[in-house]
Amino acid sequence: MTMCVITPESRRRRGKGRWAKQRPVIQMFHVSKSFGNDPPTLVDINLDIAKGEFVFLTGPSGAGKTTLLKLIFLAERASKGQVLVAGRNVARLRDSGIPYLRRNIGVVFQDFKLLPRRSVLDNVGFALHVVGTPREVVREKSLRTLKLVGLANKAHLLPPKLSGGEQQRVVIARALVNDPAILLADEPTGNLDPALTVEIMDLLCDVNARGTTIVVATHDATLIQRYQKRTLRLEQGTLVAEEKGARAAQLMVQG
Amino acid sequence: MTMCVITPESRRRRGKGRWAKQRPVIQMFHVSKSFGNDPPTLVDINLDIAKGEFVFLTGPSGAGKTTLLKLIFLAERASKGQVLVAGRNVARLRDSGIPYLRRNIGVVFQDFKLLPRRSVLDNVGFALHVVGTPREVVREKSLRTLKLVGLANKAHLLPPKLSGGEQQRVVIARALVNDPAILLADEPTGNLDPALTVEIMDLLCDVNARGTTIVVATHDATLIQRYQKRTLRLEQGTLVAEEKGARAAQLMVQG
Amino acid sequence: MSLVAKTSYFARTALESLWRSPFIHVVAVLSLAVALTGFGAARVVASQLDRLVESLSGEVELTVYLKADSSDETRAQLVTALEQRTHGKATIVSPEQALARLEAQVPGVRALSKDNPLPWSIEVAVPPSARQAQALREVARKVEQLEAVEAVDFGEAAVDRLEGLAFALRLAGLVVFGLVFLTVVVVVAATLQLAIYARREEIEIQKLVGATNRFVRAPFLIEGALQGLLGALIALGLLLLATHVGWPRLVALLGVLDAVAPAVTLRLAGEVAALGASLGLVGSVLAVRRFLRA
Amino acid sequence: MSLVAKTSYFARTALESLWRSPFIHVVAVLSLAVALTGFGAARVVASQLDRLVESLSGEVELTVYLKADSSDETRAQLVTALEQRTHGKATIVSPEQALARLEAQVPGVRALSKDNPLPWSIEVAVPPSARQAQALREVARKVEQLEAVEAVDFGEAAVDRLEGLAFALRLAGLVVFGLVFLTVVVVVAATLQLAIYARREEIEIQKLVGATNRFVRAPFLIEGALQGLLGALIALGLLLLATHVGWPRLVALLGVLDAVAPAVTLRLAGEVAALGASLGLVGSVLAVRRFLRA
Ligand SMILES: Nc1ncnc2c1ncn2[C@@H]1O[C@H](COP(=O)(O)OP(=O)(O)OP(=O)(O)O)[C@@H](O)[C@H]1O
Ligand SMILES: Nc1ncnc2c1ncn2[C@@H]1O[C@H](COP(=O)(O)OP(=O)(O)OP(=O)(O)O)[C@@H](O)[C@H]1O
Ligand SMILES: [Mg+2]
Ligand SMILES: [Mg+2]
Repeated sequence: MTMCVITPESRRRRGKGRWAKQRPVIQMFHVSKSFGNDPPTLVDINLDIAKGEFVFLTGPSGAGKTTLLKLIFLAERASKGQVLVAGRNVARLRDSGIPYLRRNIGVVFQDFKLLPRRSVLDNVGFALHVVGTPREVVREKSLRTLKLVGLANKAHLLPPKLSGGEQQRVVIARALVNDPAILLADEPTGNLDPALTVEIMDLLCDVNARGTTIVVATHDATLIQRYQKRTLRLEQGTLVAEEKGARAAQLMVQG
Repeated sequence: MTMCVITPESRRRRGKGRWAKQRPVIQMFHVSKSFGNDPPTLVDINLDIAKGEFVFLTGPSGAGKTTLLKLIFLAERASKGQVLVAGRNVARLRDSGIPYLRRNIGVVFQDFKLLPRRSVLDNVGFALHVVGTPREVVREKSLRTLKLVGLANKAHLLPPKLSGGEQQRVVIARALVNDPAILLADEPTGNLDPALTVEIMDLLCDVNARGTTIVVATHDATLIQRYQKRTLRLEQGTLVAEEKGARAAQLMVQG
Repeated sequence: MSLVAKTSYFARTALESLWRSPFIHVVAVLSLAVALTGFGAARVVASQLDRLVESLSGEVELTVYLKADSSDETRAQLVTALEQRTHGKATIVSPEQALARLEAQVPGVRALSKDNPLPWSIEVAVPPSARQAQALREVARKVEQLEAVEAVDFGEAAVDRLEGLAFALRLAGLVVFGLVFLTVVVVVAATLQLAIYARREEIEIQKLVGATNRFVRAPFLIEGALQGLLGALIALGLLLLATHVGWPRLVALLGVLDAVAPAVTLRLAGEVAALGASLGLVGSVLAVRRFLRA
Repeated sequence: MSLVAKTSYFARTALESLWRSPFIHVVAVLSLAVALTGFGAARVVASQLDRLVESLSGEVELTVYLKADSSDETRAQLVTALEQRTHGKATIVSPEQALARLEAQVPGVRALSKDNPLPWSIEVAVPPSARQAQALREVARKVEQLEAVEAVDFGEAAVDRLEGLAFALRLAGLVVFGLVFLTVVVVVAATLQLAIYARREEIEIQKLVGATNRFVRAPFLIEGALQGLLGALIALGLLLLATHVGWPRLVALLGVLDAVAPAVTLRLAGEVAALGASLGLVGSVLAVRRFLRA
């Protein structure tokens, strides 16, 4: 079993570890978001995620999980309230500053967003090319990351030729390849079988152990049950409770 | 609990029900499929799905589940072997005959395939327009089906504005709207929370009870455990066993 | 019933597409408009060139020198015959008139002699339609053989040169027209192809959901025809603007050309509209075909 | 290091895109080629028109009639003066030569008198460059005032008409050129917009993964410039084909026009290439900008 699954012993270690009470990297103060004239998608969200933390974000379909993640990497801007990432108020960030914010955030998109006409390897390497990494380094790092998600043999295919689960792993590899400070994973195991799900989650735990702050939006109750982490639960745009994973998962299974 | 979850009583009823030993609607004989020079994706598949049956198709990521479903509605053609749908050899079907085959098959695509510039309502109604159904009928039927999946209030939005789970339910509504004889659902609950998953599965069960043959490709072990149905398991392109769902699910959880 | 439902569905789909993703359609309509404006302008310019050639060659005439003993009657007969043959206007020039003209050209000629040595002659202004060197030569030969005729002169060199000019202009017109037409076809084909390329996934999805090729194609055809007509409308607007506002201004500004103003005839408008609609239609058929195969 | 890496990345990306999705690029290159061919053809035709006007007006000349008592010396001086002033070729015509010409035109004139009443004259063939009615009028007025000169005649009407023709042709050329250029711009803008529209999702994804606008834009710029150059190459090929193969055939076939063959000069080739590259470049910048905003 990996270091991520909580045992009494690991919990004790963690309690006094260096990430225990760190300064926050993601903070939201009274954040609301509405699209046009529709009823607001997010209402008065307040949250605080510490550096090095691993947080689950759960809630029913349409609750606003994806929207909340989008506010963090500025795919959407909050209608009201303050969003702070690494202490900076991103609500005030100019458009030209967005790319530099995003380079520190790895994102696993729920709908993948792979470039359909570039090879898997190029898709993964893209985040490195953006910062001007030399070609050989890009190649080598991308291949290494693809190996981590078990796709080294598919590196030269185009994404539309991959199975759903394979595409999902490519997106995970892309999010991880440049060692981001923050990783936002939106339903990262929705297309993976249980065995792979465990593998990928363990991978995320390793990354987390190396200092990356991770937020995983998921419906999967078994995940939340297995990895006992702080779990934020959204319901109709409001954060309802901060229970420990087990209870949240139980809530979910019961519907 | 719905009629679909197997209880000893319902199992007895079913055993002698009218769908017990029906003539097959989907048959495969020694079917293989390879893409280009890659190692074959499917190898020597033989299967037999009876009219009115409800079958799970499972297996690890990249095993070939989606490819197998594609062979049935001719999104891909088999490289070798015979595929029979409702007794017709679709391998011999001319291109111009494909649309008529597809009209009898509802498909829930793993990657949704929604028309991004048509409203949710139009997306669902499309399958009806194709056969020349009058406008009002289309509208009414589409709205009714959207209500079934809990999306009546999103009927006039464009798909990109929906959450992942909402899009998935639109695809399910589209597959169901014209009462197809066969329903192929590829990971239909991958983006749904447990409560919605149960709702949707129960919906599929109702549809099945009204005579539609259903094949559900899924990774979700809890699904297979909950709805005890015949489960086909693919591994690296081969059908490995036809066990009852419980055992397959156990296998999956153990990895 | 089903047919009505389908037809109304196609029409609605096409119209919706036109206002829902206006960008693609604006581009397609614009390039169609440019193409059709080119076509229309080529037609207008061609007819202007024809008129220019006509006006330039106003001076072409056939001069028939008569024998000294010709009677008034013969001359009148000859005038009628010549006018019939060349469809032009024939005028009798008396020796006195001829001498007056010569005096104007060479002062002092009249004083050289008491007698007027110049013959009677008939001058025929040849209408542009009959102004082919070959035909004139033929007429000249026949007239020369007549009893009363001494000699015939019709400025062969001038006619030849003028014919060359007219030919060159028509050739240039043809080349320009050909180029414009090539542009029309390439532009329209390219734009429609790209417009449909941008929607290839839509086509693919429609086919996956059970649409026949014909069903997928129909709205594109309607769109294509509508785009063509819209393009034609814009083109006609531009042409009318150019001929009714631009041309008079130019003429007024320069005060040089008093040529007839170019006109957009009803026939030309019909041609532009028909060309637009069929370009849009055929272009769409060909463009969509490429993506229906897969 | 990072700059080198980026530059090589951009170049590779652009080249890969060119051969990976050839369809879009073929369309863009084709429409650029058509546009540039139009431009080149307009230039070639314009220079041909100028030559045509020149060749048409070969007969314009100034005739200076001298007083009867002019000496050989005066005449020689006058020839030099006239040649200097008009930059043309001046020829002295004796009364005998003039009478011979008149006899050719009006047979029997010579017999009218023993004396030759015609004066000495000088004929100046005016080169096309000096053939403005205004300038000629000026020269005529000045020459007329000279001691030895009786009268000056320079076919004022002919010069006027020729000037009108030249003007009309240049104007037509300008209009056609304007149209062609409008087409160029609209076509290229539309095609590049559509080509990039078809790839808008790619741009969106690149931005989501942390690419700056400049980073997204760079490969498109390189692509645009390359497409422009490729289009220019095709256009030059077509123009060379037209001038070196098409024109001689046409001339041989019709045997009518012995005009100078049109030529694609090195300068024109340079212009076409430069125009192509900048059209592709600027077109791409503008087209991609639209999708970077979101
Ligand atoms: N661009 C948009 N315009 C309008 N409405 C939107 C837009 N984006 C999201 N919404 C609405 O906001 C709500 C929340 O969407 P969101 O994608 O955040 O849900 P989610 O929690 O991620 O759901 P799921 O688990 O199904 O992915 C949805 O009802 C959706 O329709
Ligand atoms: N068009 C194609 N060209 C090449 N290879 C393909 C193509 N389609 C599928 N494959 C390969 O076939 C294998 C099986 O793909 P398939 O989509 O059937 O898997 P799957 O069982 O549905 O997996 P998942 O659960 O991840 O969706 C994959 O390894 C994939 O790379
Ligand atoms: Mg979501
Ligand atoms: Mg699949």
